[in-house]
Amino acid sequence: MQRGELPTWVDVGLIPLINLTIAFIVAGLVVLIIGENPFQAIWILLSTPLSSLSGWFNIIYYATNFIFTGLCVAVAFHAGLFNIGGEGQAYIGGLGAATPGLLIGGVLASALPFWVSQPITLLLCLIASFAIGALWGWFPGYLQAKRGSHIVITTIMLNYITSSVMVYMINMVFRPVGKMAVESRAIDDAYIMNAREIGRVIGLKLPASPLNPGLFVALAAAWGVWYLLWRTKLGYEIRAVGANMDASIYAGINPSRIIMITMAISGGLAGLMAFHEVLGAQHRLVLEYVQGAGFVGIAVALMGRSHPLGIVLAALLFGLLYQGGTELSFANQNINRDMVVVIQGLVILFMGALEQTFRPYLAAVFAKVE
Amino acid sequence: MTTPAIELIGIDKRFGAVHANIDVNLTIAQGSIHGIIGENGAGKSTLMSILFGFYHADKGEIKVKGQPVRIKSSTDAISHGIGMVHQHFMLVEPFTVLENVILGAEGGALIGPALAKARASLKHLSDEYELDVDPDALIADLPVGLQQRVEILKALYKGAEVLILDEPTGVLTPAEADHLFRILKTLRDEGKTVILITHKLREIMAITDQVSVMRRGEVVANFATKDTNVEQLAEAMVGRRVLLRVDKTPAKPGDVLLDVRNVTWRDKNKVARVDNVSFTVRKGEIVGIAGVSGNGQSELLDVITGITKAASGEVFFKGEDVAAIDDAGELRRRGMAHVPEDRHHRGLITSFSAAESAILGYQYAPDLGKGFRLDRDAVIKRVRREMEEFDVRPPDPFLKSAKFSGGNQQKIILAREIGSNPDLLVIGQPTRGVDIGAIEFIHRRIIALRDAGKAILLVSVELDEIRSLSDRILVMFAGRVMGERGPDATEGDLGLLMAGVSKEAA
Amino acid sequence: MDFSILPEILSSTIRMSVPLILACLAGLWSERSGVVDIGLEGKMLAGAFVAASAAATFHSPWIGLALAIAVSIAFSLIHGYAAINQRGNQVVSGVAINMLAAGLAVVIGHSWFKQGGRTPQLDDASRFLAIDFPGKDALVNMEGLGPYMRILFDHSILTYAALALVPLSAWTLAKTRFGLRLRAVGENPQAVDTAGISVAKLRYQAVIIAGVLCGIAGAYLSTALQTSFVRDMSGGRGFLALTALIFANWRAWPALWACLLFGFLQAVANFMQGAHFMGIDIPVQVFNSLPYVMTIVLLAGFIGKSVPPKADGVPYTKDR
Amino acid sequence: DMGPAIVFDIGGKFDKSFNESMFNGAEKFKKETGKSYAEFEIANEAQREQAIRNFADKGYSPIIAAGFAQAEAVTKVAKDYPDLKFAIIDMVVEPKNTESIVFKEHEGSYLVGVLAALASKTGKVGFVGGMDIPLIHKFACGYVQGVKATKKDGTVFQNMTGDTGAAWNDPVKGGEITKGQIAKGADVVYAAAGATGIGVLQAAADAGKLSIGVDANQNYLHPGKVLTSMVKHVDVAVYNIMKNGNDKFEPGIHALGLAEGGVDYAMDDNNKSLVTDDMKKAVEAAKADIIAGKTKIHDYMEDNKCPVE
Ligand SMILES: Nc1ncnc2c1ncn2[C@@H]1O[C@H](COP(=O)(O)OP(=O)(O)OP(=O)(O)O)[C@@H](O)[C@H]1O
Ligand SMILES: Nc1ncnc2c1ncn2[C@@H]1O[C@H](COP(=O)(O)OP(=O)(O)OP(=O)(O)O)[C@@H](O)[C@H]1O
Ligand SMILES: [Mg+2]
Ligand SMILES: [Mg+2]
Repeated sequence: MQRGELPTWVDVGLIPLINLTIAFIVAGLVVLIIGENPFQAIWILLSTPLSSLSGWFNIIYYATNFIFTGLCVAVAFHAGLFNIGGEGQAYIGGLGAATPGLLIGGVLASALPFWVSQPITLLLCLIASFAIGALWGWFPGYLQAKRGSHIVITTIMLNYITSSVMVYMINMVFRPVGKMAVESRAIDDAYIMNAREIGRVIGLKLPASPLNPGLFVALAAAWGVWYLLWRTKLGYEIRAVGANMDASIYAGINPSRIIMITMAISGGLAGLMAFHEVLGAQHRLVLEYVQGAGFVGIAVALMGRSHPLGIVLAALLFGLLYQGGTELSFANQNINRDMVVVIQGLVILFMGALEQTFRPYLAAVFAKVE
Repeated sequence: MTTPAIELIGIDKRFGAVHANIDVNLTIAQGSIHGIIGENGAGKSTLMSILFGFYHADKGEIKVKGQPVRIKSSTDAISHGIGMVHQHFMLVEPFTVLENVILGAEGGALIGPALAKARASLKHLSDEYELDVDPDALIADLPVGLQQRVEILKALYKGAEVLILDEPTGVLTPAEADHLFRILKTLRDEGKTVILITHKLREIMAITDQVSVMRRGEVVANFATKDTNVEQLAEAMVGRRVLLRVDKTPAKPGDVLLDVRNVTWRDKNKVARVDNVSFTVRKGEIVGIAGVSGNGQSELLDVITGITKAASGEVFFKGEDVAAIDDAGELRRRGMAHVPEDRHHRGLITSFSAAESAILGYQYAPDLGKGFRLDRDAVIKRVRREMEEFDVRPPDPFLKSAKFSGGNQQKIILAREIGSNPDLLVIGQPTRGVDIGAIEFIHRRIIALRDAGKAILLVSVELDEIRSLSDRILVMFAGRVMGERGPDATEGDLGLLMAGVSKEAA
Repeated sequence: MDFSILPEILSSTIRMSVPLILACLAGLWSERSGVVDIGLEGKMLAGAFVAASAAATFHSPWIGLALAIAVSIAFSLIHGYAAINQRGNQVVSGVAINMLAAGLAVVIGHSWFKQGGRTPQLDDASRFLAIDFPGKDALVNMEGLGPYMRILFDHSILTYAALALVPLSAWTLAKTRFGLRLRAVGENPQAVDTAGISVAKLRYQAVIIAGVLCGIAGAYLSTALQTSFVRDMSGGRGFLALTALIFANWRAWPALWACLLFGFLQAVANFMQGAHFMGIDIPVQVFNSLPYVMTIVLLAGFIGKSVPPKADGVPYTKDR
Repeated sequence: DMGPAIVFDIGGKFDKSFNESMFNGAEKFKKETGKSYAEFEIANEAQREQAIRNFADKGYSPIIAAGFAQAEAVTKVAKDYPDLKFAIIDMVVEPKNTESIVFKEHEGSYLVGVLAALASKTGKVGFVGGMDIPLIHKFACGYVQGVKATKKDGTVFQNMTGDTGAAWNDPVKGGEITKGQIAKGADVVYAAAGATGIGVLQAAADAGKLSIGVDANQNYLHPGKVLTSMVKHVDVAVYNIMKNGNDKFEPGIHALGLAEGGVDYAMDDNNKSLVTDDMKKAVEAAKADIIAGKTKIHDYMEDNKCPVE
């Protein structure tokens, strides 16, 4: 604390910017090592997606997923918990997103006009995906709070267990007989139209992309998380537990309860990602649709300083990276799409594990200036 | 005169903003027991840690037996024959005594020979200095008294000629402490030098040859023990502190509000840290609990305020038994406010804004928002009002709690707890580390609360504070209440009780 | 199920266990010194990639092994720097290393070999083959017992190295000065510091050992068990090893048993795909997730108890 | 007109098998016509539609999708882009602007089954499939029919690698399964498992047993140790689609078997020594019978059943 007190703008602005820059410089070195021009690569990475509407749409589509997982990680961070189970929670959330659509949707659709049955089904899907994700978050929370097993370990375990469960469920329960691809039937009764389809309805020609109104759920979730953390008593207690466990006990807060609630909320947010991805982009339950977004959420939360606004911005940046990475691998056969994973790793390294590296130097600089 | 064992010349050390040691000069004579006293935070541990190579001085020089030496690490210190028993033990709990003893002095790449050697040498040392410990016992299984012996053995095994002990008796029973002093005297008689850090004047007078007094990072006085007395040392230690006397009228005690009956609390080793304690607090009176720090006061407060549960006994608050409640919030709702002893770890959350710290524990107060909502404006309004009333500086609700000085942090906490208009205020160390002006202010507020007919339970290690505020004084020692006195009890009388000597018992 | 393949399942158990054992020991060394290592997976993957690339390029498995170890150590040092010098979050650092390794292997591999991140097939001279010691043929071809002999005698040098490293690790931790200090630093770094021993140096030594072991594990995957690197070929073994470590309560011998058990489950899962067991269909996913389920149950204290070193994951600092 | 595009499936274009074969067809097109094509490799299941849509959006046509798993994605995108042409290999889709190319793998597999039975000394042969799906059972069933037709009491061990796309890309597991089959006595193992097959072929070669490759001619991978390969001329299919382009696009279903030259067993210098003249004669006879319609090989996918085990 005393050691190198820095102005707030340096803490939340300059230092992350420096760390991000360094992550990109190192990524540039990697590009250089494989014999390509890093400036050109960065140019393609950043400019191509931004220069077309469909690029923007894809960026925002990716960002939507990352907002959910970023919020998931951030909420837990505020309670001092490191939830690396976002991947599994988002994955299992797919059961919640798909089941109402597959089971109840048809019944409702046959009884009610489609413009009544669809919203009801979608609402059920929304609630169920949050609920199942929440259950999957609550469980490690419970294990930590009541049984003392560390959340990092149990969430890792659960990620693996989840994969097995989902392979089994999709393969054995959801896959229609005779279908070769391991996926459920199309969930037509809980169909979220994408931007292009909506555009068509209102007579607007929009580029194709999976971008869909799930985005608004994400933005609402971001606002909700902000409101929860800084405008409610529960949020206050969550942050108190994260900042100082002793003080929170003194304040009459039950940390076990807060840990379980926080993890449930965290898992639920990840579960909502399934709602967006399964119903808005895939329109059926497929394997591995989370695509590492749970881990991207860690980077997003770190970069967004666990603040919803920061998370939305960081999610957009990662959306850009994802879309740009795809474009880059199109444009340059020698650069693999996994370059994005490298950048992601570097961002987590420099903005997470090494975030304090440059602080002392900056502190010295600022001390001199003053 | 023989060459001194140790000379510290111009030692200076800063931790960020804290100037922990300021140009310290100190000479320790060969073959003596040299006491160092000083209040909490005076810089004693820091100075000794520098001598032991654990910290590096920013400036200054160290001489061992007249030779200037550079102590860059504990290895250097050990090689110069300096050993240290730290305030917090430096033992590896799942290791045996032997393994702990040889750690850092293994001799070769394999530990077998060192273990054998240490076993022999431990036998020798324990014969010589009454330092009996089972060499194969696990540290985790040993009581603290024995753990301390292991620390001493460690130092001696590594060939310490100068042994530093940092507050060694804080954790010991009186019998254990006496045993320790016998050991130290034997060591001195064998020609070794002992540096003993303590707050306890009784110990200084009992066994030291020389004594140095530290205050606010400086050595302010040196005495030969036989030429000084307790009063002189105390004055040197606390500086020109005026004896605080607050004007107050005699108490008008009303009904019993808090009735503690036979409360016992055990730690995880099943040791009774609060042992069959009973007392009452009435409306309109201040009951003070005096005692040397670590005699069960903190644990008693935790039991009463619902942070932990009692192992046995009853706590009646407003006539209801609340001993089984381990929810501080519940007791707060029933009208019990609590100013905790340790403000940094409990009283507030240093990373929160002042406003957020100022509602800690009262987040569910009805006037701070309906339902699950926390009304920000209401919070700020309330905090501004409290800051003004308690003269918190700067009166900025948005400033991070960590950025307030200790005294102002304490005022924020007091404002919060007194502001909640409690029926009972439980208050621990209300003025620890607070400046004189603020002390006076805080004392007046406490008395005003009493005069408003509220009950107050006060715990403080400052005897002056206890005597000037309390209407009745209880003294705790080793988890038990040794006796009760009126506000006019003499310092000597209370001091005896605090040292575990009870006339009643005698 | 057909019991005639029992010996083969046991052989497979050994093969599946070797990378687990190596990674688990890596975790053991690192965590006994107080540095949590989530990055086992990444280091192993990097090792596998480098070993396969180098072996293909230089036609020597040994060069592959050496470079795999070197690169794995490099990742260890990054982790060490973050954990020891910068006192960063060790879990975050581990996650970063896993991603970095997974990404870099594919990106670099793709640009070098133009095979989408896969490395070229290794010929026999460039990989670790089962050791051909005198009399082996007679032993493994023995009537009846041959298949059982194969369980133990039909492996490459790396397998025996991994098995030998278990007693070596146990002994070093228990009986040597280095082991004593290392165990101490994972429990109470201050005690080590005040004994005049450098905490940072000990921890660096530990993470470097972890690097070496992960490098060997990686080389085993791509140049002994297989003949090339394919993306994500570590397949969660790093995390499985971590699980085994918890299961083994951070001890070397129990780590061996835990890894063998988990290796056995993997071997069974491999052979059980779509197979029936005594008339019932057990989904293979059951075998895949069993280690994780067992660990959760263990950690929750329902069976036994597993206690990590006290200072595990706690950065050491003299400042208050 | 942006030219053709191709989307590879999990396993990647260098799987030495199905995807690589398609890649070779595309490369041949590029070399011969000097025109370029766009490509994308899918890393996980969720990327398919996006990849295809991405190409469609940019105006590529025809867009070729590799593998059954892309069927839904192709169907959807093809409906959205009625002006573009789409093709899918190994699966049948409905939209009018699509061409579905399927192969009679059971016929080719039958032939390699015949060879396996003839080459086997133990009378026991193995089959290692990739993902557990009807298509792979179709391979297996054809293979078993070939083995049994040749050796009535022959045994075939069958294992699948997994339930997900990852089963196409797991050589370690492929190798382990192969070792298990060899332990049970198999001395010829047929891999129909994409990149997983690399591990199968390796394990067999290490154990001194024979293996059979799939999709592409894999005989070269371990010369003298790969008995033959069940080649599936996806390369030719891809080449033809690309070459025909939009103008000569032939929508509808095309089933390619032995008669059409769509599937075959592979002979080259690498396996010359393994296939004796007698064996060659037998397999050629079987091939002629099938082409002539004298032998009818059961297609598993017709009824999801196999008459022999
Ligand atoms: N590692 C540290 N980092 C920052 N500040 C420190 C550190 N160690 C000590 N200080 C500060 O230096 C001052 C002197 O502390 P020190 O521990 O030497 O006091 P002490 O006289 O031993 O007190 P006590 O009697 O409570 O043990 C205090 O203000 C303390 O907060
Ligand atoms: N950790 C810290 N971070 C930032 N500022 C601090 C910190 N500690 C102290 N300060 C600032 O330094 C000033 C002096 O603090 P300090 O605690 O030394 O005051 P003090 O003189 O002891 O006052 P008091 O008697 O009220 O305790 C305070 O005004 C406070 O704002
Ligand atoms: Mg001290
Ligand atoms: Mg102060």
